Amino acid sequence: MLASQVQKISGENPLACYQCGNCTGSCPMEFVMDYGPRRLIHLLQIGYDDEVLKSNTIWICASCYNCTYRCPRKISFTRMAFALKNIAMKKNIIPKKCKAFYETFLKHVLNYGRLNESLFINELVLKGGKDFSEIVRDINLGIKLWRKGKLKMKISKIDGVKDIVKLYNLTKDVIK
Amino acid sequence: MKLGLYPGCSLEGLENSYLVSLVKSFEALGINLEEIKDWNCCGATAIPSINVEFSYLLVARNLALAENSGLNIVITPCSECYNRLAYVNYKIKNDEAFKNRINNYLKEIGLRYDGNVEVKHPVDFLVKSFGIDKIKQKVKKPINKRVASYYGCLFVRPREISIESAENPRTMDQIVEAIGGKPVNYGFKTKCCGASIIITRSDAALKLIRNILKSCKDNGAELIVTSCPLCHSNLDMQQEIVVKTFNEDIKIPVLYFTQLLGLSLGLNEKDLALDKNLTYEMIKL
Amino acid sequence: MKIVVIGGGLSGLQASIELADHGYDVIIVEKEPYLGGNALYLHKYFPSYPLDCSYCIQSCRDSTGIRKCFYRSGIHSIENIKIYTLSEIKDIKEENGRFKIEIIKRPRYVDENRCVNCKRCEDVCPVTIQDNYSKRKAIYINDQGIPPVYTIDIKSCKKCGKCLEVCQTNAINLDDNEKIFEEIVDRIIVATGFEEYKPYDIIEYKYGKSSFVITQFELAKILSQQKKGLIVNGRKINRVLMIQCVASRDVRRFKYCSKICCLYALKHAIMLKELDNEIDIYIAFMDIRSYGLYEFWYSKARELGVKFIRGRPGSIEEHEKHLKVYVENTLEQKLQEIDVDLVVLSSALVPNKSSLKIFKLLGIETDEYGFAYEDSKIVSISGTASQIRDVPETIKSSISSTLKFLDPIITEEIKKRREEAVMMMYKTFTC
Amino acid sequence: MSIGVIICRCNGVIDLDFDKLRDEISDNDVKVFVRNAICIDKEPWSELKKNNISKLVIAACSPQFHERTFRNMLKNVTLSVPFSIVNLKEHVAFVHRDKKLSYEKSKAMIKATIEKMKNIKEETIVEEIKPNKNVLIIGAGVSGLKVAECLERLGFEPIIIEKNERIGGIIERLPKIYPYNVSGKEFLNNIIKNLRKTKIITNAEVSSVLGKFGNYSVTVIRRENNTIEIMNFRVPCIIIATGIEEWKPFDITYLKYGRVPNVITQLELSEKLMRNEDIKANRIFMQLCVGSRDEKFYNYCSKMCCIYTLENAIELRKRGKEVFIGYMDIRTIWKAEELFNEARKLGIKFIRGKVANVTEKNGVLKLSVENTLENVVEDIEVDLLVLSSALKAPDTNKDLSQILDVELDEHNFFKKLYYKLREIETRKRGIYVIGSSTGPKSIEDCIIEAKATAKKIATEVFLPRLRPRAPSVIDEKLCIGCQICYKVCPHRAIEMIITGDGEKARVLVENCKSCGACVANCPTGAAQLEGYTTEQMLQYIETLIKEAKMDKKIATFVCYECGYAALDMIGIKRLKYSESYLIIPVPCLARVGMLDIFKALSSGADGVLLIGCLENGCHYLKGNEYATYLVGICKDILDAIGVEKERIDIIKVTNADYYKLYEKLVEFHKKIISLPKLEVGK
Repeated sequence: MLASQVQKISGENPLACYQCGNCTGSCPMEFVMDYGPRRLIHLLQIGYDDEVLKSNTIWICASCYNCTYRCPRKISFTRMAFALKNIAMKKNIIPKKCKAFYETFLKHVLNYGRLNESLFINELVLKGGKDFSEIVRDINLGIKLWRKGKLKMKISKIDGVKDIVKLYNLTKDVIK
Repeated sequence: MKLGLYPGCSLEGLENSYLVSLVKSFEALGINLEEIKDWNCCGATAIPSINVEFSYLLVARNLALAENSGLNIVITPCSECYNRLAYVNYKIKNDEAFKNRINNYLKEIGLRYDGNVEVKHPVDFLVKSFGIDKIKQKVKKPINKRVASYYGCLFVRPREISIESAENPRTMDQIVEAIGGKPVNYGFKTKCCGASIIITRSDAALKLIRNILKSCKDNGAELIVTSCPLCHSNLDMQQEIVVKTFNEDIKIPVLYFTQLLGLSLGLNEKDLALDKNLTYEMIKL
Repeated sequence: MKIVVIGGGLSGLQASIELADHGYDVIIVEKEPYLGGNALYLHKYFPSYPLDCSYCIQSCRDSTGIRKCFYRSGIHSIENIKIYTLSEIKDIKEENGRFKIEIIKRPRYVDENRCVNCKRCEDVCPVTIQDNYSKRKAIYINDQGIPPVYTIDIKSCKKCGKCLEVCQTNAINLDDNEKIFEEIVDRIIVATGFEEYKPYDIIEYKYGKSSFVITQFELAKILSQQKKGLIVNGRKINRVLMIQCVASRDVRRFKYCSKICCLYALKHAIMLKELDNEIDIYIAFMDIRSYGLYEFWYSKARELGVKFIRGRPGSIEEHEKHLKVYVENTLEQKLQEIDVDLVVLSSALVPNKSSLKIFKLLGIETDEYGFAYEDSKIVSISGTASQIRDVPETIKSSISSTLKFLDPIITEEIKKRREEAVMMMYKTFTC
Repeated sequence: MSIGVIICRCNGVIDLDFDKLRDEISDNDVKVFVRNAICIDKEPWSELKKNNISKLVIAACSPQFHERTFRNMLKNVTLSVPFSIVNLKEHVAFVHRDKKLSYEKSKAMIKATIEKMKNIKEETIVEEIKPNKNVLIIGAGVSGLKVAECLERLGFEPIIIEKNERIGGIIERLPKIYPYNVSGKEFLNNIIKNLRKTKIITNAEVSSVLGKFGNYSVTVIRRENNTIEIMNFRVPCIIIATGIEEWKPFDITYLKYGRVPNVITQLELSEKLMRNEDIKANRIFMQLCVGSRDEKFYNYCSKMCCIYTLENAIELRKRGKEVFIGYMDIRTIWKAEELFNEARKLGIKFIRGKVANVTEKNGVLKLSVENTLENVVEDIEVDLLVLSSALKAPDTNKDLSQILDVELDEHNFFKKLYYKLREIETRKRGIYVIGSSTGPKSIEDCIIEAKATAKKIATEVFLPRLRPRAPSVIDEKLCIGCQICYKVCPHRAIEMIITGDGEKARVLVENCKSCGACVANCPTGAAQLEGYTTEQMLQYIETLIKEAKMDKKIATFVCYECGYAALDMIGIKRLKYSESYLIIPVPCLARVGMLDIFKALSSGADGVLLIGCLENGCHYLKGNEYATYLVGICKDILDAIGVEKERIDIIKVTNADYYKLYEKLVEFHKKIISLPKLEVGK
């Protein structure tokens, strides 16, 4: 059951939702989603697990917590979306761009303990995290940033990288 | 009372100007910050998406390090980091089972966190702990501008960590008022700017940015101040792209509130890294 | 003042206690062998959590505590309450402002004044009757029922006489006959109550056709027998679907909303979850009406993982090992097919069948469904005879129904009677 | 002075070696009679009368069935003696197999009861109060006015205290009330015109309440035009009818209530309609469940809003307006369903969803709301947004609850004595609570509650003997004024008074329900309850445990309510459990003290089990809660002195859950067997 898995990971119970629709009405990203948050929770409730995991909704959620703030049942869709992303990623159901983004992010955290933004963006482009049109569009911006001296290539790495990796390995199998 | 600082990756990287201006303006107010040693990335929205449990631990490690070095308050300028740190801190303080679970993991790397640290956003710190009146006394060059404060999502939501009303916050406007500016009231104060999806779904995110800029402009703002590096990078860095995409005149300078504060306190533009803003050229003070 | 209470359910009992407490003489007429009405079979009740047991009424003024189980309330031995069970009112005649009522009492075959409830007859009785939900002998007692005496189900009794042999108080008389009693009373309280509509006429739901389509009241009876897991008609139940608003909120049948079915559906869902967490429960609804402070039950059920489907099932197909329910999920705009083991219908609640006759005798007007409208000076309607109520409302309505019969002047005789009853209570030191 | 013991054979169900039993328990003072079917046979009772006994032990079946039967029997033979009942049927004969052990258990229980009866004193009569005919009603809403009307008819002279200037409460503001089809004002006027002897005091508040049932003394302060008037009343009963008020949804900021003039609450709209004001808006959106059914504000359903919202919507629709209603579930219960049908037919548009954003421009509101049935976020432009805001308890409830010393529930409504059957009473006798003071109620409910309360008051006040049962007594000489009893008393039946000898506790006899909480917790033994005094209990326990000659003994404290009933039920169902369970009945688990538990263990019991009512279901409100604490403490003590703490346990059940109790009995016995013999004195 996906719903119970979500509850286990996020602590939020999708079944407790009354389906009032306040979340969807409040969602800034609703216009690009396959399903609004309410609908997604409903699909979870009735056990349409595949639809849930395949929908783009969870990847579009901007984690703005607007739904969470307004929910009359004190349920957080945002946190449910995190849990769903965890599960989807484990099952490798993930849009290409997102995959590049998250993998690179994780790599940075595990390698350096921090995110080195300039390097991160470079790697992202190489990994296919950006469409060609986006790259073209962003070139101008890149040049500007370079001129301003905002892009620095020095890598910062923390001493505790070892510990971070250890923590990661401990929690790697929490999601099945 | 020992004040700590958790800068976060963004302030180390592209948005270094926030860090610079924060430290400088706080110094000018007589506040000294001590950076947490060997802090790590808070995980932002990315790591929770990959593994929720791991994301808690990333935060817990930072909190444990802060507690170890005797810090009582950790100032977290980045709203994203604030959101993660404050939320996990809240959970640890209020959920005994969660606390034990986290500490079981932390034991493996020789750490422990007992929940003695308070996580604060600088805006919150200035308004509620430091005091508006004290800021007023130190203002040398009042900023006589109509300023739209953009709060973004993550330091007013979710409810557990919210500093104030998520629908109509006032704290940053209070600072703006204190330094002589005129706060602008507009509807998009806490609407999402789409920072977490600017890379994966930039088309949608650009639309959100455009709405915010337009609302500010329509309500007669001359400046926007932000309190989050991600909001800033969206409103500032992406502004040109937004203007091009939607072909609308919604250009407006975007500053960190710390930069504006620093200016009013008499610091110079260079010290506050004002020139690093992409909308710097538009700023006429 | 002598008052007859027609109907010995929760409401009738409460009204009787109120009147007896006030010192009046009360006659209860109940058509079943035992007092208690619907509550006897409901096992557990709203609105308390953890669920409280249903065999509970306010205790009389001369006993301890604030409430008692039916059987231990001692109503059967209160001096100013007279109980006619297995009885029905045949006729009511008005005479000089008082009423002469004729009561027909069907035989119990056990003398109520001789049976000591020693249970030996039950032990020797060779006839076992297994109905859908429980097992009993031909000579039986309701464990919670009042009066606490045995009854013989004469239809199944083989008249072997074994019970006669063991009964040392000679309480059993297999040749017992119908008797007619006459009573003169001043006032009448009608507490005939409600019953569940048996939805045979809703053909698509297959009630009566399939043994795995039952009503909520039947589920309550089943639940009272279950110890671990749910087994119905020998089948282990893993998936249950409840259908709300069956025949109610339906202009063809009953236009009104039956008010409490949402509540007990939620109650049963929670009880099932507590009985066996593995059971999947679906509730198909139009609106969940957990009104007022009962909202707690809705959120509780949601949190326990009961699944709610907004939609009214169109049809049910019976297959060999399961039932297939077709329901439009209106929040999905999609037709869903759900395979379940058991379908529970939250059927409409309607006035008790026998109440119509009483209303006619007394000239009480009713609405189109048979719920009583207005009561007169000498007749009072109590509890669910006039509208569907939950338990607390029933209780309050019963108390309030006695108000108009109260006389501000208390006679010396009544005073003395009360005094004696209370004095006797002081002497008891069991508790 | 002799004690009679009458043992019933119950047609041979109770089958003991009666000769041996007679030998063992008879002595000079104790006379034993073994008879059959004493519940129907009058002969044994006249025999008792002849033998001139002064106290009586009845060893028969459950007193729960037949206590009153035996009382009637005694009354019939005019024998007025104190008596106690031992249950040999449901607690022995039906549940045990071993004859020898059953005999031991029966004997021990009878002997212990005899010991207890030896010490029983005749009750002392206290003076009686003559209650007057006033009743104080707090709140002049529909419930308050209605109850005054009912009480007047019964000869009372009620006094109504209203904190506002106007009377009528929330109903006064409604243009049409369901199902009466009249305006709220008209409805109230129909009640008010019947009031003749009732005194209504507006602008007044209760400032203090002292005393007990039958004689509460109340101080009322009246403020008007800067003058303060203080009044004192003596009343037998007080009725709380403070009602409910509408929440102003300022806190849900995105709905813009209070910031935009054309966002109003439903009752504000009702007031406008009541005043026949012209509603200029043409398109109106009504949102239900604003703040109610919301975990962040009021998590209950306000029950009434659906109905008055529909009334208003229908009215506006009839005036030709376009009306939308945003809802989660429409809750038109019972026949109010016809309102829903009518609204649908009139073309009111129902949108299943909640307004999420409101933007205003030139007086036009743009709402965005998800239509959950269509899966689209709709943008609707309207001229007026009406919020059916939650109904909440008035803030003044907090002060009032302190003044009256009655509890509030988690929503700040007044707590009922018992949520199922005693909804109009509170923990303090003579203080009633009606109408919406206990939660949102329909007008019909308020009327019914008002009537019911009038009935209850009439019965309680008219009839003699305001005292219930034998109350507990506090010995002033032993009392040290520690206030423990005052604090534990669940019914607030103890007051602290100042004497020449310092502060002392005194029992408010009329309010006492004889649960024994004060006795169990009194550190000096000043508080006593006849039949369950410290001495009587200890003696009972000691005799019971010592007389039972068996291997393992478990002292089983059973509350006389659900606990006893569930234990009886196991008997009726003939489930078998061990003979080791020796029954100690107590009125409520509140009576069980630490002393009693350790007395049982030191007398030779191997385990102690407490059986009480369900959580939230204690018949004396707090007994099982206290017992749970007590068990926890006793476990800790046992742990500290090196005794297995599993020897003590508590279970909370109801009659319907008898099987759970049965399983517990089997399991607990198994556990006790597995433990070594408890060395007394260790």
